[in-house]
Amino acid sequence: MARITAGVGSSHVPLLGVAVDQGKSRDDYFGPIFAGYDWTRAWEAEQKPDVIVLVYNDHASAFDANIIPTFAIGCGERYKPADEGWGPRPVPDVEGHADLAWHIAQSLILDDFDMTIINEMDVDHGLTVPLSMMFGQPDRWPVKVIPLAVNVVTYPVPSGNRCWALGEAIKRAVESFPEDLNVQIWGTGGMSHQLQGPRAGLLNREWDNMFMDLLVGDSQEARAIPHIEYLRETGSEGIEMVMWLIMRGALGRETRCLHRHYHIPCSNTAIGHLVLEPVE
Amino acid sequence: MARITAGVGSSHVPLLGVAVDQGKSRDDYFGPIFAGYDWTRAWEAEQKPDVIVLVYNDHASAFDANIIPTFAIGCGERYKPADEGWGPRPVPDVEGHADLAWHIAQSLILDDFDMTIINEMDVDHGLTVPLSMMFGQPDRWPVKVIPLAVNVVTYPVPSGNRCWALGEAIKRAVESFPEDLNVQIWGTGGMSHQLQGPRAGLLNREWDNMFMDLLVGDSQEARAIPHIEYLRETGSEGIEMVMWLIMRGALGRETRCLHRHYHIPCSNTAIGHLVLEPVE
Amino acid sequence: MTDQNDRSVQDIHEYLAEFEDIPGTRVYTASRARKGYHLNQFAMSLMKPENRERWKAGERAYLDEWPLTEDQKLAVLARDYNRMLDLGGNIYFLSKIFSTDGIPFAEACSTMTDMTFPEYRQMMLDGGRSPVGNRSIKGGF
Amino acid sequence: MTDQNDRSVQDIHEYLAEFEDIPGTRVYTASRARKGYHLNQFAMSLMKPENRERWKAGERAYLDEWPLTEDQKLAVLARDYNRMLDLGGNIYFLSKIFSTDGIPFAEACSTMTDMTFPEYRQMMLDGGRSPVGNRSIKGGF
Ligand SMILES: [Fe+3]
Ligand SMILES: [Fe+3]
Repeated sequence: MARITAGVGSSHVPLLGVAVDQGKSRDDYFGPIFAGYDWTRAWEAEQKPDVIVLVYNDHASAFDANIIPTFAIGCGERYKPADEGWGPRPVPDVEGHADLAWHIAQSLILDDFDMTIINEMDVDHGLTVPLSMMFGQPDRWPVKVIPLAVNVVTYPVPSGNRCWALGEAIKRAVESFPEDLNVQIWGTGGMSHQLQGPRAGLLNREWDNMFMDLLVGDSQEARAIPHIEYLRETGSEGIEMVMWLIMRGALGRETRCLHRHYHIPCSNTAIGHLVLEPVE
Repeated sequence: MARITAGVGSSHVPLLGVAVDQGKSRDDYFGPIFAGYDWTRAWEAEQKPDVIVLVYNDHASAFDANIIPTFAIGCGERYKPADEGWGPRPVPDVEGHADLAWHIAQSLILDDFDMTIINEMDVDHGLTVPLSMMFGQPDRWPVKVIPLAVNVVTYPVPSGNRCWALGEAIKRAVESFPEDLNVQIWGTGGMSHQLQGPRAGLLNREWDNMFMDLLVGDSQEARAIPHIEYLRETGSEGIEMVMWLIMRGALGRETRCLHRHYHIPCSNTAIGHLVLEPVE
Repeated sequence: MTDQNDRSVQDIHEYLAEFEDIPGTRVYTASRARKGYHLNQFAMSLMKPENRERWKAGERAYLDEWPLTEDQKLAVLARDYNRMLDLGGNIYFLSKIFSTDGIPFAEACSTMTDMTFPEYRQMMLDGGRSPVGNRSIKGGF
Repeated sequence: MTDQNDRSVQDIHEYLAEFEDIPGTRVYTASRARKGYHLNQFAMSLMKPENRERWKAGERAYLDEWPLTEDQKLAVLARDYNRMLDLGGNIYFLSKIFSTDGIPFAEACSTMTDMTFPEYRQMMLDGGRSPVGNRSIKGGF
């Protein structure tokens, strides 16, 4: 039986990808950010997960303005890094796990989630930057990835409660997959940031940390946070944090915190990082 | 306030489009089929609906095998008839109602339906044939259309219960639109047919009529019919009838039957047609 | 609001297993969709007039541009629709092939049965194939 | 299973109205997405290297191939990002424009504020813009 053994939360700022790709990840600016991922890199090397359900959002890369899926799940064999305007990142292609992906997709639809299935797409920094943070610069990613793209750009994005419930359904789906697989779920994006308008640059250390607090233990409070609160407190792009709720929902009733890191700033953004395991 | 004033169920067999386009709709073969729509054509001319939420499925026309949205709602200004392999049908372009479509899309997402929004797409016989049946051959369709495309091709398709619930949510959404609009909802596809394999040609008059019976009055039984029952009883493509449940769900607690028609065969398919109004 | 009726989530394995019990029918499940992905994408390409021209000018050459298995290519060339279904084709995609051939849907359907087209057409005029005995392999009903 | 917590469906009008109360922020709602559709699609086109070349060779000519309003075109040519937001742009789409210009995200953001890029950068190093007083126009908190 496949099992979700851990959940990882992480920001996915494009500049972190640039830092890795240009070998700057230990300089004065980026050093303190990457230091907070050292624990996780060592832990991942030990854990050797087989598959990651990687919850992220597409930033106008695979999907243009024409089509806006609320929840899209990648069921393909492999995905190339997207060209976001300055050429694709020099990272390996991402290998999918089509068997598990289709299994999850089918189970979710039976479970009344109105998924969009995607076979071919390019994946942008939202997906590849967390891989770089957690695995460095290997020739080949040491894990297979199931991309789960969430619309957090055009409003309304899915509610926090819906995201949490999707996580719960993903847990059920994974646990009904017969093969023995060590599966992790990652929720990416956030934390506080606003990339637009006169209020650009807003950060909120206090709220971000309150949010991370809520994901540890057995509280269900975070699923009820309304969109307007993310927007007011954490900037227009802070809404990406709803994707962490999918990760949290997939960990079950209670979680334990294995590692936690917070740093301000990275470019326009507050960096948050959390490693959780389910408490059975 | 906008209101859903009626629901229409209808098969959407491509050959019916051919019959209209080639002027054969009153010959011996097609005459009895079209005669059953005469009442509805007169009634529609009187009703003058402003907008139709037209629930249908794309038959590998707008969506290829790459992307499979469970529920996609058209929020664009207009849609062209698709070229399904023999050139596009000679029918007018379909005008959208972007204001109401976006309002419904937004409301549904708030209401925990994981919609895919589409701006530009071609629409195939699933959408244009019912328009021809109900409105004949005008220079311009006398109504605006919101296409709602449901995946009924790749399994699992949405459950009957989920479809009915989507209808209920569409009703709430329409009723919260401030403009005075006469809105109809159409559920298309079916009835019994199987277009593949050695069992091709299966029809089931009894089951089809039982299904139409269930949509009249206040029964909620039809929402619990499992997919396997549609497949066994009505052929592999009979599953399209789940789209009628979206229409039924949008009519509220109880319905009254205004018109009903059933004919066997049209090509491979049983033709069913139902006009319902909500009983307040 | 989305759960007004009781609903117990069905296991996907049971759900899919039931589909194999329907006589003479291939339900288009994920495993078929995966197997037939390029076959269906090839068929879909025939929606464009310029592709139809190239296809008609040389079927084998056109097919060779697609990553199909040799079995799939032979089934397409032979217009063996049952075989195409077995190899992951879906009838709505495959319909672009027989539409390009100028063959009506009912005639294409008849080729998948044990009937000639006139026999099939007559069966439909007579009320279609009965569900009796055609619902379940195991149950025989 | 999808409704383990109480949930009362919020009216979409109230939901959207609240977004207008956030200072210095345009939430990318449907009405903005509709207004900015072609603007965003134009920006998206710059993901292809061949389009970037043509764009750099003649911005106005490239823009004229798109059904943008004159206002939208002028805002793009002036790199006036606040104006582009007002005209329906979304920052993730618009980022393809400043990426093509070789300008970092933070610098592009600074142009939408009342700060120079060095001032903006310093604000970020100092902990970013405080939410205090920046949460609500009406509430002033
Ligand atoms: Fe992001
Ligand atoms: Fe159909």
